[in-house]
Amino acid sequence: MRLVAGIDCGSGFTKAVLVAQNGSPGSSILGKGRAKSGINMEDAARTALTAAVEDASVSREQICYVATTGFGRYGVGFRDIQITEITSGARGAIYLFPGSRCVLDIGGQSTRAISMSDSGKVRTFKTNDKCAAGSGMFIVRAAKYLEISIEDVGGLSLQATNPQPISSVCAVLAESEIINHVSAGVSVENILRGIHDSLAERAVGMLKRVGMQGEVTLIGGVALQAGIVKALQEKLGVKVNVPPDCDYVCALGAALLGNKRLAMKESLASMQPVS
Amino acid sequence: MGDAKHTEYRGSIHQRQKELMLKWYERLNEAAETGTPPAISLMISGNCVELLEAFGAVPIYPEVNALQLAIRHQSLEPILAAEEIGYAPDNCAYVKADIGCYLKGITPTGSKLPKPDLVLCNFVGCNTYVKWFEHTAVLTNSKLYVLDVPFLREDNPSQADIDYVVRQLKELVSLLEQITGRQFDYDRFVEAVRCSAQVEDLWSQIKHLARRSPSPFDAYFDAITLMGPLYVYRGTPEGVEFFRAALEEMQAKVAIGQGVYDQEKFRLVIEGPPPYPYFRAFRDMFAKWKACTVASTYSTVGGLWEFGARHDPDHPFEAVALHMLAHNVTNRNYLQRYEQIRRYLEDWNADGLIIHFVKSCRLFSAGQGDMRDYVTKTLGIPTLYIESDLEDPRYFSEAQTRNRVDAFFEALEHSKLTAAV
Amino acid sequence: MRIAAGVDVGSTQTKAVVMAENGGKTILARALVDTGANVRKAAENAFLAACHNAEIPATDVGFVVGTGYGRYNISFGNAQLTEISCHARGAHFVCPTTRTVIDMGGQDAKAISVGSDGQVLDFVMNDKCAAGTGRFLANAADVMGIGLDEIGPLSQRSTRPVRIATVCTVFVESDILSYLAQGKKGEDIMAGVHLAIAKRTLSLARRVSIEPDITMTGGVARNLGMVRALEQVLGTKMQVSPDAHFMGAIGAAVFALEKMDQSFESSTWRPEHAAGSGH
Amino acid sequence: MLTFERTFEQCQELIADLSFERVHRWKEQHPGARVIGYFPVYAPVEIIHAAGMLPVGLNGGGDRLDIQYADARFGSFICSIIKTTLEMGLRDHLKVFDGILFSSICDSARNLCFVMKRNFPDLYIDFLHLPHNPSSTASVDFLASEYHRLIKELERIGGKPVTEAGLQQAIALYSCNRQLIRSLYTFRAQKPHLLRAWESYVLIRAGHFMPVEEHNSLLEESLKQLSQRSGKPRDSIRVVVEGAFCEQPPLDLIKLVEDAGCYVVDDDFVIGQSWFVEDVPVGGDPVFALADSYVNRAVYSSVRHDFRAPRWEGLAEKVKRSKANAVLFLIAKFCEPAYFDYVLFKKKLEELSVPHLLLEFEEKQFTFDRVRTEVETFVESLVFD
Repeated sequence: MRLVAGIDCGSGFTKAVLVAQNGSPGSSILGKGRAKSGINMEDAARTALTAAVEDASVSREQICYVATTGFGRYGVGFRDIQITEITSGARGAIYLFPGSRCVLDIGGQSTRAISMSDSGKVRTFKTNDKCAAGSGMFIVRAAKYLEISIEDVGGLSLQATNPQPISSVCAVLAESEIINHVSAGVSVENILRGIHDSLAERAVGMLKRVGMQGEVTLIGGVALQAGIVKALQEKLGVKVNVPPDCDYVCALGAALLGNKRLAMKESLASMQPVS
Repeated sequence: MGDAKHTEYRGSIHQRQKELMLKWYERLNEAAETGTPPAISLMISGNCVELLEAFGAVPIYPEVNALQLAIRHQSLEPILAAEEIGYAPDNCAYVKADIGCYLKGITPTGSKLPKPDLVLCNFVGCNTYVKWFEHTAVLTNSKLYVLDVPFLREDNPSQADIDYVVRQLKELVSLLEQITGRQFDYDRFVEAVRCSAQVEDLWSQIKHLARRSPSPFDAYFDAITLMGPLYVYRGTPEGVEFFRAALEEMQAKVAIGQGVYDQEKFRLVIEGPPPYPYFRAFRDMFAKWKACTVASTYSTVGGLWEFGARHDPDHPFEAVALHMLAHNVTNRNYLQRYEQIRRYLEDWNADGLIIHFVKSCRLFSAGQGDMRDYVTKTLGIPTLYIESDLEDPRYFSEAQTRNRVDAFFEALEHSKLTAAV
Repeated sequence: MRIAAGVDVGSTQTKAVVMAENGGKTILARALVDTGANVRKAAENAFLAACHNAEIPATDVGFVVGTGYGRYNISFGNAQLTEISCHARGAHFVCPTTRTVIDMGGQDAKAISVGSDGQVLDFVMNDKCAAGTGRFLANAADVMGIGLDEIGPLSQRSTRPVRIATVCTVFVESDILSYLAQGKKGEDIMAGVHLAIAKRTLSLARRVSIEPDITMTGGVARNLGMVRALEQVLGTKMQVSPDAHFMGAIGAAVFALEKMDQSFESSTWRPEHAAGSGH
Repeated sequence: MLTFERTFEQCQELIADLSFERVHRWKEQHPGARVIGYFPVYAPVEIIHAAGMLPVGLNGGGDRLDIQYADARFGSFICSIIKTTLEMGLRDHLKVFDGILFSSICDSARNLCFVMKRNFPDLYIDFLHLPHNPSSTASVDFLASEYHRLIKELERIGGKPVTEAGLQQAIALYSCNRQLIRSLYTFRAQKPHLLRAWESYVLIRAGHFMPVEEHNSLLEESLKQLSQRSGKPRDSIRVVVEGAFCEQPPLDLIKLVEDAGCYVVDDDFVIGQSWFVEDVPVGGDPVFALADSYVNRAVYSSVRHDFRAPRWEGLAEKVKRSKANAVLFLIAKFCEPAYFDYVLFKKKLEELSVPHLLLEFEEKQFTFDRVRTEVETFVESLVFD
């Protein structure tokens, strides 16, 4: 069986997935692997891919096409094609949840809202404004300041009784706001839920700008936090899908697009003699 | 705040202001429901409201609506609504709040606002205003007229400038006749100009009372309250009557030596519009130090009259033209504003200058760093520079602002003490 | 001998200084604790720790002045002053020839021009949209995945600093990631970041008149890389005391002693300054 | 004659030269002659030329000038070009200029005019009020009188008397210049694979720093060379770039847009220095002709208001004319006029279902990964299905 690999070279981690060439829907991910991204994107990609190969218990030789995505997509020499994480994210999301027409990608560095066609083709998208305390990194920092581990953030946020909103649109000032909440004696739960709420608020604003429609699929590391999902559900009032492997969605989308590209290439090749 | 009570103006004029403004909103509501009187939206600064009086039309002031929303803490929702259809974080929040209200059908008082019979953009320096009214005209599908007023690039307007504005005013008259189906009432126009001249004289006398110590009112926070009627009723007998009452109330205070605070400790000049979403909190920061504003540039947006300019009823069109060209702060150039501030600091005997940079308004704020440089280094006057916004609550950080205000007065107090020794 | 204390409740750390007056003023002890989630506790702990270090009972302290962002929350402070006043006074106490103070703390960057007796003549603080503050450095360190105390030394090993255009944290983080992806050296990136803040701080300081001696205060002063970068753009040396991050607390302690000294009659000490007001 | 590619390098160097070496040289060759900077669009260059002066376009300091002083004068939320222009003055880069002309662009630019007046008292600094009410019969007369005011000022500061003949000649020269620029744009719209956006951009910007006569021959030569150029078309989408009429994006950003898979088939970089949609009519009062051309026949832009011919219609027309697939909005950070227009441009484009993407830039930008990702995604969304 020939395989197609999708590798998402993110700023924090590099994730790789394998799918069968022309894999029928449902067959989906045969194997996945991750590695910490470093200065050298290629090494990380290779490590992640090897992990995926082991996970799928197949051999490296079976991989006949590699599509990279994410911010380090150009750093991988052995790629066949590179695709942006926005395009691949949309493809991955529609594959996992055919009903979704919007994707919300809350990653470490940025938040993105994407609206797409029923085929998963990107219609419009919006990346968070420079002055928006809207990224996962912001939550990480807040957790650090509040002296709690990032794993506990989601759960604690759910226990909030009186969330304190973060109104500032500038990341630096928003951090000051948190500090001022703390000095005013606001509970950690309420601060965290406040952060989640305002993060959701901004995300919803972005979704409206790209045109809300259909189901919303949430991807990116932050999707792992129950608090933000709840906040989104409440603010949107529509179904918010959270894929099990929410941080592999872009890699999957890349693999699927690679699959398409490969098929196109080969059909063209087969046509050559005729012309 | 421990002594917030002191920040309440002591007198009846604020109450009368509320009644007058409510009456205005009732007229707008009436216009919205019955189609009469004709409603025309225009800009507060350097406007030709006297011309509207001549047609018995009621002015719509989008700025007043926007600031009312902000004071009532209702500005964020419409701002977000506007950003959803594409307005940028860097666009003027007044515009976004106003457009957002239109999109969401919100009005500050809950009463109806009429669709303008004419969107009349009196362009007096604020380029944003041309965009704003253009957008309003497109979104409400209303007729638009831009009255182009040459910016004051020399000390005084040239004859060419005046002729240009007068010709447009006359074009506007015939346009208004078409739109309202009413005859231009020249006598009423002259009467309106005469009322304006009286209002200006009373307002100017009030401003000059602030030269007394203690000042009977705060020439920023209280002046803003009095500015509403100034815009809506300037060309009317109600306006004259209101400002006469205001002057009498202030004079009575001066007679018994009653100031804004039991003991006026600092005298300030304030440059720039206020942070309306935090109006009270902002005022309290100064009240805490018993610091009274004795003059402000923002209170001359409607018109700059304390240095003698008045509408001249004998040449009504030229008078309106001159007012639009030269006698409002927004159409005067930046260096003329420096000069205005210098005169305030000296003639009104102030201890320091507060520059409030507002993100929304580049007309006011672009270059205030240079202004600070001029006031601190050339004039040697203590100056505090703080940043927030006049409409968007997301740009005000209370802790930071309070901290800077406190630091400013700690330093000012120390220098006054040592000077006294 | 009269004893007073100053407590500076910063956004990340709380500092306390106990000072004695007999003839001259002398610092008896210092204490430093993380502010953490409970500001009042942090203030008390710092104060008590300082007393303990000074080997005196807390009851010997006649007057306490609080400063820093948490000052309105310090229940036991006799009076509060802004850190601007306190940093100026502290710098003047440690280095009487100080005429300009550059303070880089967690939330704000400040330039203060100081008079001959330590009073504030003029001051400016960072613009809203360009907070070249300590947190900016901390965030940059986060993205690089290195510790805050490593970035200074690291940046000094740089041979060709990268160009960083902005001091907006959100933007600089993506700048850093791009440079990493381009394979730029960590030291060159950090040096670029330091230089960017230094330039920003310089244009801040230009708004007050920069007169020698220039004293740098605040937590960031412990970052030698930042100090050197600032001196490079200023074109002159700065006074950097080992007490730089205690400067606010020292200034507060000096004020506290002056308050006890009856001959100093200032009306600064009015009720609304007292604990808890302002809320 | 050096190779064509060398021409682009030279233009690039000319634009990057903050010491205005070329302008200094012109002054040496023309003893006593004056140099007038203009900021940066719709300046009546014909009048300056007719006064025997060299008009020089001022477009900020780009990414080559560190801001050391200007930040202290213009605070947060103000665009780069305002700060770098002031910085150039405060750092003595503008010594070669005898005067600087500002006009109605935006509130920040207008305030900059007067801030510079205070900081450079020896310079002739003036503000031209361009009418915002073209539908009024009074507008042309007013602008004519404004131009006559300018003529008096220029003569006062040592310009040679402005004659009708001199004006007619200047008008002819600049009409020729604009014709050449239009043919350059036409060529690129037809053969975008033979002329890249950054190339035509530097050719046109170079005109900021040399007499119009020289720029005309440079453009003529370039057009000749272009006709002999050959190359194979790339698989790219055709886009119109809109929004960078005043502050200019880094050259690398313009290049990036094309590398990411776009043909820029039309743009409004410094409004192509064109000003007018057709030639200024000859014969008759030349000053009146110039005023009439601005009021009734100017190229639309976000800093000019004419409600008889809305700007969004102008954009729609541009898209149609250049057979573009999409519009890229390239807007300077904090540029309020462009951001306001974006809303109504967007509305219009969506009615016509023309895809569009908004990108924000600053003069100083050294990494472009964010932008690159957005442009690539945009292209991918148009080519993949």
